[in-house]
Amino acid sequence: MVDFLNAAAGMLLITTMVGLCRMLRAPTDTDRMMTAQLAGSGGVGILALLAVAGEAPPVLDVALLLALLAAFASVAFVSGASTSTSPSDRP
Amino acid sequence: MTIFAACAALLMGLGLFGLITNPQPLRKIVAFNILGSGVFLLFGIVARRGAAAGVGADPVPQALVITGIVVAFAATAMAVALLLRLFADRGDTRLDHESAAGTEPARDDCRPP
Amino acid sequence: MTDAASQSVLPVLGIMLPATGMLLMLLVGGRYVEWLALVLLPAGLAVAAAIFAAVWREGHTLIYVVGGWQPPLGIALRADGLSAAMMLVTAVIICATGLFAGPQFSQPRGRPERRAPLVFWTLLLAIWAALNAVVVGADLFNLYVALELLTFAAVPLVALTGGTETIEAALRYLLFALLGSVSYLIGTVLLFAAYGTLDIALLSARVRPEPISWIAASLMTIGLIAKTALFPLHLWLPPAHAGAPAPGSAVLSALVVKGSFFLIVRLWFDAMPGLLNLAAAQLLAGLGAAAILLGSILALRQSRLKLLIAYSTVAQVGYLFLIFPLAGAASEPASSIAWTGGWLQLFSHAFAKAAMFMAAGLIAEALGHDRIAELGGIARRLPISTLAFALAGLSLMGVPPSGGFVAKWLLLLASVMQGQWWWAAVILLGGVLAGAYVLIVVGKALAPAGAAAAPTAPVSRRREVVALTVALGAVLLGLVPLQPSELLQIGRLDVHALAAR
Amino acid sequence: MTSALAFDLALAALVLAIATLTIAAREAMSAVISFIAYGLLLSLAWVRLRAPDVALTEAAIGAGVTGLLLLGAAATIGHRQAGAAPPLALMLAAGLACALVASGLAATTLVLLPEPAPTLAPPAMASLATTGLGNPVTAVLFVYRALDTLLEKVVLVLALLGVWSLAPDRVWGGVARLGPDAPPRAMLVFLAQLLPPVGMLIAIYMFWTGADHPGGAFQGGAILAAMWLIVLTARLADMPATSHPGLRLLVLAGPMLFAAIGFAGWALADAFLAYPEGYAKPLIILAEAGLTLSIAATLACLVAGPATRTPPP
Amino acid sequence: MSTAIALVTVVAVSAGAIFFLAGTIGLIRFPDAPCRLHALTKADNLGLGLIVLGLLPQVGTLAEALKLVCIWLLVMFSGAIVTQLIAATSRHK
Repeated sequence: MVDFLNAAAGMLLITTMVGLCRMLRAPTDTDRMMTAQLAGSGGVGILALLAVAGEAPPVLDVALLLALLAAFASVAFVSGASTSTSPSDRP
Repeated sequence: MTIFAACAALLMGLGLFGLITNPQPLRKIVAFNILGSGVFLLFGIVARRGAAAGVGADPVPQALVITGIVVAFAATAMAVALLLRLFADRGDTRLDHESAAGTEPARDDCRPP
Repeated sequence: MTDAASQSVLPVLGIMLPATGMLLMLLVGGRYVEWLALVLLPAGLAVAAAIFAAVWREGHTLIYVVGGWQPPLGIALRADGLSAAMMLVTAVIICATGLFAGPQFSQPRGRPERRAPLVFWTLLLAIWAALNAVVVGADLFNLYVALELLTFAAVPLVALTGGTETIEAALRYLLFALLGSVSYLIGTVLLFAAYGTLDIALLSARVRPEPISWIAASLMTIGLIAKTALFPLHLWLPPAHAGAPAPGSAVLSALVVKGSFFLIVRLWFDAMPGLLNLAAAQLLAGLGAAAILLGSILALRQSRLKLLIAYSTVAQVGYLFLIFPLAGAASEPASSIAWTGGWLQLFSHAFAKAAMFMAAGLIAEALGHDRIAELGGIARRLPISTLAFALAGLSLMGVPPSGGFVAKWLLLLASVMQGQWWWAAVILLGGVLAGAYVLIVVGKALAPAGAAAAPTAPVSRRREVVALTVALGAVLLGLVPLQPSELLQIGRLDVHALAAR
Repeated sequence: MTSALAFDLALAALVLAIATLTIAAREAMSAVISFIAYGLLLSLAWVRLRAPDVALTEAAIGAGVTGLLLLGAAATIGHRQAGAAPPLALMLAAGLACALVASGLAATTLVLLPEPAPTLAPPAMASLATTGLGNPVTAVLFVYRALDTLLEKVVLVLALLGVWSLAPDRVWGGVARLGPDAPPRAMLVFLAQLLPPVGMLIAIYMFWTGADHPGGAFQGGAILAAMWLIVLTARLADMPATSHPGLRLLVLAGPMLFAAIGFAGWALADAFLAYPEGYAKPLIILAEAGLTLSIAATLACLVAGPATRTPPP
Repeated sequence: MSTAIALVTVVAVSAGAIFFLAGTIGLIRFPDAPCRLHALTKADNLGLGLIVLGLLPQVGTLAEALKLVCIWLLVMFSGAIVTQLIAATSRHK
């Protein structure tokens, strides 16, 4: 079971990596932010899997913290982006 | 651990490169944060190497990293505040390296407070 | 470290008195800030004097183990002879700066709190706490925190006047300083990884001349050099020191750059004795020599008084680095002479430069500008300030009987005794160049006022007297050279015994 | 073992890739967004290095508060600041120099570090019982090396003073502006009403658990700061004026309480920052409680920046 | 019994991981912002939900289970709102 959970964590990691290609070629900052958020959720998932696989309860706290703060940056981005019109966000 | 050691060294190199070559101070600040995180990661490797007495990593370097992260954040905040003030006053954030190079042109008067 | 040492809480007080005082100032705000300063400055001076007296009387290092946790797990503070002397000089300069700045940074009665006074007084105390933490620190990471404290107190002081140029100077200073901190930190972690301790005394016993020590020491030195503004990492200094308000410039140039220099010496002479080899010492001193020549020449070319003084700091800091080849070599008594000379240079430059910036600040205040070409007639209108500037200049030139003279004479003597005559040439040339830039200013000041001379604003007589007193301090240091030289050896590692080991 | 190795390899590659993206990004906003993702992933590396305390700090600071700070700056500066890249020769020289530095450091850490590695873990664990704490990292921060922690809090206050001092004279003591002037969206307000209570619970848990498990004052304070900043962004509350005595008390209470405990140790337990026997844990929790609040206030104020408007009458 | 539980875990976690992958591919391939947002939400909510569901039988204590559920609720809740916010912003533009 431990191996399986680790493998699943690795799978999520690779998924996140694939997502990062998006970051490289993202047309707008909004897309970049979405990718960052996806990386955050992926990170939460990976941490949850690692926590249970390695039976390290503190790791679950890290996941909890990431989950709490994952939305935080996006909120800041949206509230900042709504005032400053940026050329790269224009079509 | 070997992997992360190499990773830390590369992060430091990357951060240094960004700090030197990026013309824009905000990106310099971001690069400084990457450089800093590379150094902290090096602390983390030293801590992990020092695993003993039933703990997975030597607690002393861990505590030093936590202190270091706080200090790095404080530095970032101060740099950003200076940058934004410069932007508000002048409309750009370039650090004009010419004026620092020694041949100082006569500037406006120093203002007595 | 010598075995004899006594427990004393004084080093802790030296750090915590200004630190808690600074927090209190921020809490009470407004007019109370000056009252607090009025209490705290003498109290801090008393602590520094007590440490100095205790080290002098007992003849050995004061140690305090914080929280009772012995190194390597815990942190110790050590005040040796050098720390005691540094603390005393720091306290005197800070108090003088406080006296000088009093009228300039005061809160008007019954009005809302003003920005500059609150910020200035809190930063002054923060710089004091940081410098004391630097000189009594005995743990490399604790010293890192102290260095950051120093940086974070110095940068806002540069930006205090709020001009766009000073903000830019402050930002550039901060970026240089941060790069320096990171470099220092990498060295620290490597040393911990190699030897398992951050305590300087323990480290000095464990460190071996092997590649990792070399790498760590180089990285730490580069970082500290960036903060000390040694050539070629001096670019940030002139705009930063010239841009700060006069009392701020005085503290920055006289004391703050010396904090990081002090750590370079701690590192090479105390933490890693026997590691200082010829090449490294010659390299450091070579950079110092380049700084002396380049800084002086650039100072000559300045059109603004404060920038001239700032470039003079770049040059005078260069002298300090001559201590490495001259005091590091195992050839008594030349190395002891160089050691004393180096530190005397630091102390006399602290007094002289503080006095110069104070005088320049008063002149700028009176004229409304500090363009050197238009200084004509200022000697008649501000005779005391001009005298202060000239006296401080004597010390920078190395004219007897000033402290600067004795310092440079001792360095000269040591370099000749050790056959390293090239440093002697640099010292002499630097003195001539310093003479040139000081005389340019004094000559302009003595010249009659031009036809289009603007009316001058009145300046406080008390502040002029403070500047003059500090300048006199620099001169008088030349008259008491012998006693401190013994003090400076207290608690010093016996380098030569270690080198022979 | 090999699967763990593969995982670490992938993680390190990912962290490096995103760091490269961050450095190579052309515009400040892209760099900042990449940096946030970088901070999130770096906390995974800290978990792999068995340093959950650091992972928590990195997540709360690197991804959270620093990210917010940089995002705000990038949004303000906008895209006008592309800046000319330095000449290619300089780039190449810098690249070469940095590659040399990186390979030198890699070689140093991989080859030159001694085996077995020196460690302070045994003495730190051996003395843990006398402190009454269960988390050795907290013991280092608040017992063995408490002076570092105390001075670091002073550094934080000093940074705040430095930031505040950048306010123009006429608005000194005024209010910092956070976020746009436009009225917040309803969804944001909703988030700001629901998330902070949860966040506060987690922050209290983080602070409380810190004595015995990973966590502590700094992580708790950072979460509180983040929650406060969400509330401020949504305009549910206003930032207090920087001259407000309550705000200054909040910022200073923690460090002053900690210093007071230090001096009490001098009076009662023979050493500055020593704790009287048997009272170590309650005193540390007291200091941490004060510090959690002060850190929260300080971090939030640091992100909000200097005052931009005159103080309200 | 334990085999059944293990089976539940394996199935749920695998499904969650696949949802994550699908979400990521969607983020890359979908042509316009609303579609990409849709993909993001799927990955966040369903993927993580399934992983949490699969992990629940494996944890030892109630507190840990509670934390896992909390994590899921947090990600789902804030993810939904952020999606709304981003959608509103990109419509606005």
